[in-house]
Amino acid sequence: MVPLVALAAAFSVGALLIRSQGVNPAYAYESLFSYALLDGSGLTATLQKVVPLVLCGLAVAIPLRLGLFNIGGQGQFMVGAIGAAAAAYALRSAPGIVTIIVTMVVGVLAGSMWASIAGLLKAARGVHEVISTIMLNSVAGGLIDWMLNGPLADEQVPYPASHAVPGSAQLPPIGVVPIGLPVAVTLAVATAWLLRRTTIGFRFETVGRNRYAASYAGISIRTTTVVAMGIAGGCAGLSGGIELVGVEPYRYQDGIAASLGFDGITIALLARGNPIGTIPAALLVAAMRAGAPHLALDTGLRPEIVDMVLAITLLFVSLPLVVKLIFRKHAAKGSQLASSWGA
Amino acid sequence: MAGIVTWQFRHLLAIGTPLLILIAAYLFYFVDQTVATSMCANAWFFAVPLVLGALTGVIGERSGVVNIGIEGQMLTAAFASFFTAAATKSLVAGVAAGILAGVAMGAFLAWTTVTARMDQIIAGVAINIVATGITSFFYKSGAQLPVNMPQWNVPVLSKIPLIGETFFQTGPIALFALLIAPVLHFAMFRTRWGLRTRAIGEYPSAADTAGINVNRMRFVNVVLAGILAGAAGTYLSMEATSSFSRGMTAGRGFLALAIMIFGAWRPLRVVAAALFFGFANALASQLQGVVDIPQQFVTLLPYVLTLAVLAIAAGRVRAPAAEGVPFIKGEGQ
Amino acid sequence: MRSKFVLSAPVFVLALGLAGCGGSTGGAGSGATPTDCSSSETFCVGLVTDGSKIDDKSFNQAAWAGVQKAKDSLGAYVRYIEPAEAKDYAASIKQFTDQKYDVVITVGFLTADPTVAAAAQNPGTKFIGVDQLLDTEKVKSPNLTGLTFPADQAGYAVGYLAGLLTKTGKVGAINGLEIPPVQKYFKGYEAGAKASNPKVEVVGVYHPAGGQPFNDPVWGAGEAKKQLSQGVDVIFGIGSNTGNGALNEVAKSSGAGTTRFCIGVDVDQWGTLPEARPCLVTSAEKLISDGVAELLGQAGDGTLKGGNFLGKTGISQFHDFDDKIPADVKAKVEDVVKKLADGSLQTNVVL
Amino acid sequence: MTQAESRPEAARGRPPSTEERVLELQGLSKSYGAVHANSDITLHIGRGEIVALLGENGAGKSTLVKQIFGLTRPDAGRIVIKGDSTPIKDPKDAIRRGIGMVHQHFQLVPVMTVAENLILGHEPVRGGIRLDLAAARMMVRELSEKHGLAVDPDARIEDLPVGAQQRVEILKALSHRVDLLILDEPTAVLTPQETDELLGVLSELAAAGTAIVFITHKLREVLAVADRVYVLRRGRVVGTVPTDETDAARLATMMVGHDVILRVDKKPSTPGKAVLSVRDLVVRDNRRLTAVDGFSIEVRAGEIVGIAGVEGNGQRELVEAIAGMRSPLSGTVRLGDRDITRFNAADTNAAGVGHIPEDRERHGIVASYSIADNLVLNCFDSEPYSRHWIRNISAIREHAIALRAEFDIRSASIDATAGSLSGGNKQKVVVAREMAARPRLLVAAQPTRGVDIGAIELIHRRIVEARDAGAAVLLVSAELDEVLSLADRVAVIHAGKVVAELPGDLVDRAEIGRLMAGERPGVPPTDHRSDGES
Repeated sequence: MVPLVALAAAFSVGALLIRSQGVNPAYAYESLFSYALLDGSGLTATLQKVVPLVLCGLAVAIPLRLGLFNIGGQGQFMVGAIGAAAAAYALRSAPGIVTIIVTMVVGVLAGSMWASIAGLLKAARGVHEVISTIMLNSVAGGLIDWMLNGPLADEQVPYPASHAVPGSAQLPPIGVVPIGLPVAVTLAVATAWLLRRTTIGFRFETVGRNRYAASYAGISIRTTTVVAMGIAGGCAGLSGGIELVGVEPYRYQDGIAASLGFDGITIALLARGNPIGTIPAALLVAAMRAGAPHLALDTGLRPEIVDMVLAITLLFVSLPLVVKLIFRKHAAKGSQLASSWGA
Repeated sequence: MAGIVTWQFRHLLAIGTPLLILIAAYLFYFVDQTVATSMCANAWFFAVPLVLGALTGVIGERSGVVNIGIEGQMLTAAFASFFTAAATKSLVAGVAAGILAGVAMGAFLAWTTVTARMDQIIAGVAINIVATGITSFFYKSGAQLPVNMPQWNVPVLSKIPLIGETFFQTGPIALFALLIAPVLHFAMFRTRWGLRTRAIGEYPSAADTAGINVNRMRFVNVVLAGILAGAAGTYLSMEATSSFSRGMTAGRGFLALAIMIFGAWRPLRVVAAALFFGFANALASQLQGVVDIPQQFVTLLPYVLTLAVLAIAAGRVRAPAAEGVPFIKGEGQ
Repeated sequence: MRSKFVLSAPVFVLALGLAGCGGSTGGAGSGATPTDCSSSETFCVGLVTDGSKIDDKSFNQAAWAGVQKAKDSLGAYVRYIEPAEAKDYAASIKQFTDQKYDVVITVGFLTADPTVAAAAQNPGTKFIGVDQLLDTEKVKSPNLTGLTFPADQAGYAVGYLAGLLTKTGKVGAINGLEIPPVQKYFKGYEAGAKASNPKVEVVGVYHPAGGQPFNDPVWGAGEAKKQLSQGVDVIFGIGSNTGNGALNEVAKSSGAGTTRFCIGVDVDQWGTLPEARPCLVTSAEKLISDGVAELLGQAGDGTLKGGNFLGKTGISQFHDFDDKIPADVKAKVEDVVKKLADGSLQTNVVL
Repeated sequence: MTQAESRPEAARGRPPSTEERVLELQGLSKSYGAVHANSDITLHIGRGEIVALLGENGAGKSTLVKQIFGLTRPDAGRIVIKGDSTPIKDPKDAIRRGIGMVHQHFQLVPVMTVAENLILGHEPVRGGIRLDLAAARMMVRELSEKHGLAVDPDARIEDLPVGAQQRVEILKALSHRVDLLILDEPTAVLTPQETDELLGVLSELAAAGTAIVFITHKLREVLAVADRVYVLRRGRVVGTVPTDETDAARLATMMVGHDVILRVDKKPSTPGKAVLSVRDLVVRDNRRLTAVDGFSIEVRAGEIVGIAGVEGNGQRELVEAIAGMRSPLSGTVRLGDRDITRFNAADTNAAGVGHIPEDRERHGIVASYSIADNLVLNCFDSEPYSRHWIRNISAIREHAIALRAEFDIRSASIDATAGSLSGGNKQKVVVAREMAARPRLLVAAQPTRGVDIGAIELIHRRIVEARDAGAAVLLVSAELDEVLSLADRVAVIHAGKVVAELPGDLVDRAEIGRLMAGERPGVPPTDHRSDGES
């Protein structure tokens, strides 16, 4: 319920902004969503964005169960994608199916490894995961930049980019459905299942809810931390791999990660940390991002209006006080989503 | 005994390290005057927003509030200062607006984290996203500063070889950064305000039992730190350049975080760290085409070093103990 | 649950109310009711940017200016889209083709691949790829024209001017990312400067990337400052906002316009970057708007041919510097420009 | 300073000048949720008087003094300070009105120096800005000399041993004009020598007219230094007595109470083979002081061994070491034939040890989990509750349904969160979980603390049933009655050692009181608590 109220509030503020630009908000929202959800190519664009958003949302949501804040989804996605690009190039003469499988596996492992660095630093040295993931995002950016200009560069392209995935391994959308969509949806459901129905999930939850009881129950907080970060990074890395083989231009180039890391946070919070909830949350964000250029074309509004509305949504969804004003009873629950920094 | 030895060693380091660097710089200066001067000036030019940004972080974290929204604070300030100056045709109004924007974002962070006890990380992320949204949504091209920010040559000091051109032939905000760092260092370690600030960031309940209003002080400090973030943003759009472009902070807010840690949350060390990375950058571009090291390695140096510092010296270089934890009266210990 | 829902109802009502209280028209200079581009009377032109914005003071802005230039003579209906990320290029193009636009212009080498693909799928639509060199061996769509510019020639011309202007014998360039379009300018500049002044030293620096190589004016300014203090007195800023930062820095420095000069890129930056005017002697121009307007004109009268089309480059007017630059210098530069244009002078730039 | 000067005895016999009341509490009450931390507390203290607040953990002592120092506000009642009943706004107000407090958890900033800590909140400055650290050092030296508490003003707190930190904490309280000094368990962390030193200082302060409230659960200290004692149990004052008219044994009995004597029907035990054998166990506490010091005990199948003792004598560390939550320094713990000394919590549990933890809210339950999930917290990873990492929800639910009935857990359903239950039902969840697997050894620490009578009876019955079924039970409780009514054998712990083992049915309460107080027949009272390093 809180996310819905937050959304309504954010869209109201958005409506004010739209009006201030002299456009009818109802028309603008209709234009935005009708293109993003009802138009064929708009829907494909939306669904293509849903895939990484769901996975990067999971990359935030999973560690959140333990009270860990992974803001390294961006870097993990990038590392996953570049790993996949390297694998695809190495296997350029292998059969497509082999390339696809190996590429995905490498993407998962690369992302997982990158996140595990933060997990290990936290477990072994107590380095806060927010700081380490911020740093690792920048390190990933620099390293990849070097690879795109050096070892992995495609010399045929007049800008820094990796070699394109061989045609046999490219997986364009089937109809309007991008190939990653079933993967992402399955993974969101699987994550929900993992958290609810497996002992691993039980360990995560227990550590997140009462770390003293967890150690009393013999659960190693350190191991759990590394595993959770590893799984989160694997999700982000997989989405990097999918992006590479499933979305044009089928190669790693600048800006492939866009603002996925931060969008993942918005989505995880909008979903209240619930893996299944990341699907509608991602759909919303994706639709807004996919519809933005059309909105601009149609109404002359700046497409950044969408960023504004999303930012306000994040604000409202994470601000217990604002919610409290609307909904007095429920405020307490909202405030304890992520654990604090120190402990 | 051990205490005395450590004391002397620490002071030796504190005086000796800058002295060594200074000697090295002047040796370089005598080898090639122009290159040395230009590189040092370039390093400081690069370091100014980082110093101001990192000091914003230092004040916040020393008080117990983590600020990962520095990037957004700077961006908003860069935007507000530039467009205010352009609209009012007044530099002073522009600078004031930039600082005000930094303060407003600081107040927002303070309100959400101290008053509303929202998670500090989420608040920081929100600031960054909102700043990106606002500044690109309201951006209009074609605005222009009425005049450029003045360049000041500080009498006497600017005549000193090397140092003069590096630090004393700059604009007002760079001078402000140069001035504020030692002032803040003094304030942090030698004044009542500093003692209390460190206390509320390390062990708020101790401060509370000593009669200090922890939350009010945190609030005020985070708001005041906004002045520095505001100055950093204003520097970017009005002093370093005379233009605003979307996302022009280019990650400097996050780099400032790294520098804050690398500078061990101490203002003067923050300046040293910022200068170090500034110099590394200057060196990298100077050597471009001469020595073949990938430029990217230089850019990611600060982040790698910060991670290394955190991992290796975790015991010695550490964050204020209570940062990130909202203070609730009566629950503390 | 019921009570929660009831409580939240006012918020939704508020949202709807705000949404509904507007007028019925779209507003702000925009036809909310789309013109029907499928009819043959309306000539519709759509432009897709390369992820930068339409007001980037550079490429996209110039291409859009070309569209505007052609708009009146053609009586065209013109729109643009600014896709946010690379994977939106195809969808953005498709928006125009779905609405049966007559011409789709895509800007920048980043959009090359989706343009080629779209051209193959929509034979009825004309495509113009700005700054896209087509591999004519592979791409044979007759409805696709790649508009490129000999940037090395423009670089050569301004380099030639720089070589004549410098008093210190050192000229510099602040470059964006180290990629062919930038390198062409820079190498041309280098060659031109050496041609007019064999003793000249040319220094250039590329952005070390890490995020925003073309949108880091602060870095550009810092490097310009460094070059100036190392004795460089003419600076060529190649690379969008990064280069703009450099020009800006020169304009602020003492001696701007008398002993220190700067040179803009891509478009006549006298117009797009007024803050650089104190030092801006000229700009190395890709005549993008001219090229776009010319191709659009051809599309309008049905003479547009597929394949590569080499646009023109040149150097902009000297504006306020017209009387400050010695006549003989101007004459020499004009001569070089002429020779480059007719092919009697080669830049000999190889990447 | 010499020991002779600070003999606690030197202070005894001062005439208490009670005519001037420094502090008076009238009907003070304070609740946290459903927990009544303080109910209707009335007490007073005069100038120069030392009053001890004696009580077990959780008796409400700390809550009481927090209200006096303005850290929390009372729900009802008045605090009158020197005749002024204006409510105390905050610590600043309390300090202004002449109250000083030495906190149980030191209120010192670890990274700052002694001098910096001492001036925090009332810093001397020079020229209006600059901290006058020289003056601060001077102040430290003066205070330190005046009160005979030696500290180095430039030492960083975190580099100091605990005893020195305590001295700083006291000096900090004394750095203002103090009419009333409150000390919250000041000796918990001190060595015997440091304790004597502290008691000496307190006597001197009192002699100079300062009123002192002294919280502790150590009887010897109370008798040595206090003029009067208030004994607190479950948030209420259960008695006040001048120290002249009482002794350690009587105080011990007052503390652990005798209000409800619960008769537990049980047959005589028929002990079998030894299940738990602890040999020469040495365990350190969180402050790295030796808490368990050469402890040995044997518990046989079908027998309940009760550990009686005043809290803070190593019981907690002993239990944690046996349960695998704390690593012992030396000694062995054997379960039957297996050495489980180095087992972690999960392995210990798997080996057949059930553990009812002392701190229910912290260790015992996950408040936001359902009852069903809480009931498998110790065995979620084993069959039938999970298989190949997949949790078997139906097995977990069946388990919960059965235990809920068996242990009479009163809740809407097994899906209700544990946090929504009353204290007694929460405890039943913990007990049910730990006993469900029919452990060979059950370690029960304070199994009925803060629990209603009905739950107490049920838990006691279950423990006896487990014994009758052949389990070995180690019972640790601060409630002497509980120990006496349940245990077949009682071991009295003092200073981390067993001082006596007695058969459960032949115990004289007065005798136990003396043993708990550290006395042995014919041996004068001394504190044997050693600190390992000093």
